[in-house]
Amino acid sequence: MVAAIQTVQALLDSPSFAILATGVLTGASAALLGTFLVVRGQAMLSDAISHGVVFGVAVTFLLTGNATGPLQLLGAAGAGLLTVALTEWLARSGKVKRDAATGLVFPALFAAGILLLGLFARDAHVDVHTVLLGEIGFVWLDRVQVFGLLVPRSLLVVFVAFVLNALYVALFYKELTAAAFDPVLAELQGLRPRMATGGLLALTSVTAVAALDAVGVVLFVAFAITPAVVGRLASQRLPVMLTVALIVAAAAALLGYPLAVVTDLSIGGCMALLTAAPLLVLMPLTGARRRRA
Amino acid sequence: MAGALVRPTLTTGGNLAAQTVGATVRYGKVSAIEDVSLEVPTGVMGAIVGPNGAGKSTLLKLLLGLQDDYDGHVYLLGEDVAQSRHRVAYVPQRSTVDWDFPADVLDVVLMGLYRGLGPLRRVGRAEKAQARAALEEVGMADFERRQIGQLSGGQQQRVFLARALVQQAELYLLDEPFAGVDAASEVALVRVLQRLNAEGVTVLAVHHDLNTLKKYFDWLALLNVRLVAQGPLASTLTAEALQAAYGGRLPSMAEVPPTEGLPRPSLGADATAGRN
Amino acid sequence: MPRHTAATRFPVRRRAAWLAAVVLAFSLLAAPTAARAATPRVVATVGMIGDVAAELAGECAQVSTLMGPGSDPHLYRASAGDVRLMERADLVLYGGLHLEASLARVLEGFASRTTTVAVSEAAVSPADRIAAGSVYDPHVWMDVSLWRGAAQVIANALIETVTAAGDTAGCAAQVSARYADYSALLADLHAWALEAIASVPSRQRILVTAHDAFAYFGRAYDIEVVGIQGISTETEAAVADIRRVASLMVERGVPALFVESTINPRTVNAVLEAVEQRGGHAAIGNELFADALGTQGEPEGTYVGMILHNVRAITTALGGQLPELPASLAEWQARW
Amino acid sequence: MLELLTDPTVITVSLGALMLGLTSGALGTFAVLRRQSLLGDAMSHAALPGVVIGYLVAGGRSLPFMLLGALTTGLAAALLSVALSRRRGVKSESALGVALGTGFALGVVLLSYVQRQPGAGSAGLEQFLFGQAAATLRSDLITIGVLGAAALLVVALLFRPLKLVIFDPHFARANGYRVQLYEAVSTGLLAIAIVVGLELVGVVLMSALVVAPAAAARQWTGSLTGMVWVAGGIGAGSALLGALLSAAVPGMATGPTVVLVASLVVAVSLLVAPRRGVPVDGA
Repeated sequence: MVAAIQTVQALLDSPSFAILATGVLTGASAALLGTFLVVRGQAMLSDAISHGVVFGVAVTFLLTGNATGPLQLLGAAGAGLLTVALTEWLARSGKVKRDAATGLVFPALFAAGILLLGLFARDAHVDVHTVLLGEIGFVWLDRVQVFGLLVPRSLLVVFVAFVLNALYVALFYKELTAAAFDPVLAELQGLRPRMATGGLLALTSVTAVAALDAVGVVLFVAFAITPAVVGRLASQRLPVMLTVALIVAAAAALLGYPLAVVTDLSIGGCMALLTAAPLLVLMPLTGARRRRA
Repeated sequence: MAGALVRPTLTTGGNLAAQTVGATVRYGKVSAIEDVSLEVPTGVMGAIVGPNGAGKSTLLKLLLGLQDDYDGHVYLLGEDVAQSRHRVAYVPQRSTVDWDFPADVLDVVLMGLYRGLGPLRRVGRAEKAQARAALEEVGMADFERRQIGQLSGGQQQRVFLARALVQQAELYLLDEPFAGVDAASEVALVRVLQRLNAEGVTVLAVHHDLNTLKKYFDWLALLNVRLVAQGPLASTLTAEALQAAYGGRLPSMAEVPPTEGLPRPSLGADATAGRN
Repeated sequence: MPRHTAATRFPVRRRAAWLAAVVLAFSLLAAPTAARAATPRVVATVGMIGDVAAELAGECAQVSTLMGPGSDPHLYRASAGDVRLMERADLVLYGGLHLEASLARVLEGFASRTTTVAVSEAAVSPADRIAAGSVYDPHVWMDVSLWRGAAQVIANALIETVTAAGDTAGCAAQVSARYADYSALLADLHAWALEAIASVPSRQRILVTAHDAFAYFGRAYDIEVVGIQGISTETEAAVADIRRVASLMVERGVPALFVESTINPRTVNAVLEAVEQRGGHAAIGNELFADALGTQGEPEGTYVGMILHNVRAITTALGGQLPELPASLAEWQARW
Repeated sequence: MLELLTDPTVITVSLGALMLGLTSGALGTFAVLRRQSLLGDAMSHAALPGVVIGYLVAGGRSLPFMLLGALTTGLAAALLSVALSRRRGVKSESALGVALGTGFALGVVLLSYVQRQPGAGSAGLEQFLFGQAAATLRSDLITIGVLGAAALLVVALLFRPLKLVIFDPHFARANGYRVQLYEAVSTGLLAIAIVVGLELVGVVLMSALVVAPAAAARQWTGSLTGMVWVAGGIGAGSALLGALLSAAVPGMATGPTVVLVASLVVAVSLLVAPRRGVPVDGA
């Protein structure tokens, strides 16, 4: 038993393990949610949330005078939810299309956040862009004590996020699928598509904030969208799509790190870039709808 | 497909308004239409009929040159589609456009005249008069400033027909013109098409409703991926041919609603459109 | 990816073997941690710290800097090589006071693993810090007298580190000696800078830059400092800021304003244009180094060279007289 | 107030913002109607690698090279998203997301390469994407003016085909219009507007200037011509008002102020404007 704990601790102590595990778990979380976002045609919500959180950072900073900490993460997640809720509300009003609704809400919240800081915290040294810009290369530096183990804080956070997401998708798989495919029918069958969707969007913004804090914005957006699109190109069936997305995200994390080590480039960037690598193969293969002559 | 090497116009002359020779379209591994040799004579009021997924819309798109990947040959009015385009008018399915688009009824009808105007010439009085005349004919004269999003399905279809009318074509190709259309509009649409046909214009429509087939059309192509039968309606619309086209799915004539699916669930319409 | 799916189908015994293999692979990746180098490895976040550390360490430690000359510490992103450096480090020196933005929190956490020293925080007592809102301005190195304190902090940290590594070559003494020399050099530099800036006519003794990185410089050398943007490089200027700075420059007849090496020069150009539109005259002085050192291998690539360069640029552009360099710095004269 | 209006800086910034708002508002109309509202967002993120490549090619911070690079990778991202969305089952938003994520990742990777280089000149490349609207130079006015006017001229010349292609692509193709060509033109024009605006107002705010005026304009008018004019007007008006506000109140950065004004215009339009066309069934 002691030996096992020591082995685990040795693993956790290894920076490479911490980086790879954080990458894989972030990728898996994002790919899980991203698959449903992509199927629903709401992929860009991931980008919208990652910009919208700036508003939450600004507000919590003004209220607490501090830019980092658990309260600030909550504020950011709240702003993420606000982004989602406003976008949904606007899209449902029918006065603008969904894509336009997305494009209207997050810049407004972003701009409001920047202006609040500019007006009321002019001298403050708070970098709205970087407050939530985690660096996956250094996740192993910041550790917390859990059950007698020293665990990298970000790894713990994305692990919890992953468990939440996996549980949610497992429990509400039927509802999520129905809501994505035919919300009216789902409603008629008593599947509560709105609740399933609401949960999906709420989890997306919480996961986004966790991921932004742990690994940075590039990784999250790339992990949320690209693997799911690869899955969609590879298969027309949702379970297969989900599996492919998970594998692509995990593989991109596992291979991105060695690539970054060999080339001495940004780890997060390499992982994110690799999610798109399968497209190089899949796009020519699926190019069915090309112009004749 | 050796026969396809000979340009069929040489043998058939200009008597065919629309023709495909051994046309095949595949989506992935599934054939939408297979080896279809359609021959629509000039001057008919024709219908393309078949069950869901028979490839009716695909065939129409092929005729219009909207299909990128296909095998075989396509001729319209005895020429390549690119050459005969200006002699053909097309009425797409309503579900293929965004009815939220900022345009009024007159705007949409005027779009039919765009191909005649260069980039610099403005839409003038003559064009507007022409568009109004077309609207008059489809019974939409009072709606010319109405936003297209505020029209009913039947009214939208009438506007689409008016847009085709201003093109003064020799061949009219329509994709399910009566789908989701109210009875009054259907009557108005048919009247216009029959007037055109009486003047020698060829009409070819993808049609759904077997009940009205005899009433509206005089020529028929039965399609179920392959071409089952084609020819004058009276001789082509036989129980055997229908059985062959529809197989076990043949709806008994009595069961078919008089006007096919009044407001059809839009999802179904989208799904059909999305296939192409 | 067949290998992953295959792995789940392994029988239990083979699965254990597979796990062992993975652990082994990871520990191999992590192996460099185990094999400590003979000379301690020191990692500094920014060049201002790294250069002083290298200067003091000599052959006694291997000093590397994470953020190169072109990177802005506020916006730094790590490369895989940087992770390697951190992983192997025996001592990590960073500025603190939020200089490294979000990296700072991570560095604090790192303390449990490797010795980390927040140089600016340790060297400058809260009384000597300049407040910026609820936090402190991190650009402490702009005041050479304060940075002498930092050099002392660095020297102490180095001595502890070499001692811990079983100092066989008398490194602790060497570092001490080098620190004494370096400290004297900085004292001379400080005096020279004071004299140089004081030669600028007091009316136009205003230092206009893109962002507020020069507060410590201004306080130490008695020059008014005006930043167009806020203190962080990320805030955006308002039109009002451009106007405020431009009118001030015209009013006081300030002859020059300055671009920093890590800042997009747009705002500075805009102020310059605004000054001209108001009938004033100004020029853009030599590029200043604020958040990072200059290119390595050139004089500005060192801390002393950077200060010399900045002071020269400011003094000459604003119409002051450069005094003779003190004897200890004489060799720098030849390098320009 | 008068002093404010005659101040040369205020005039420069206001003029620049006005022209940018006009151009992006008018061009954004087409993007919004094509349901490509987020194209601006995707392209402006994907401009990052272009900026870095431009820097690497030029060997220094050369603005023309960086702008050209931004334009190139922005367009490449648009192309990637078009190619992807032509695959079955890939929705346009997903395609844009892939282009955005991949483009930005490439940018970050390239940045980490450049930051490792010994020279100090690479600093501030990232800030290129944050924007400094208050720092508009007179030379910028010429760039925006010329490029904006050229883009609007192209729109005027191709107005009818663009309208037809966006409204009813099937009908357009059946009439011999090259749908893809016109879609490419409309994307290309947007890319130019974005690259010009990127340096001025930054990524996020540029994507807002594309969407907000068009979305607001749609509430007020039922014709495409009207929508282009109103969107251009709203874009120009909010930009002008934002610039003036930013000049009057210290601490109000220009870019975000412009976006907030434009967002307010959208909010008011949604609440106040006459309810426009809703499909009425039956009748």
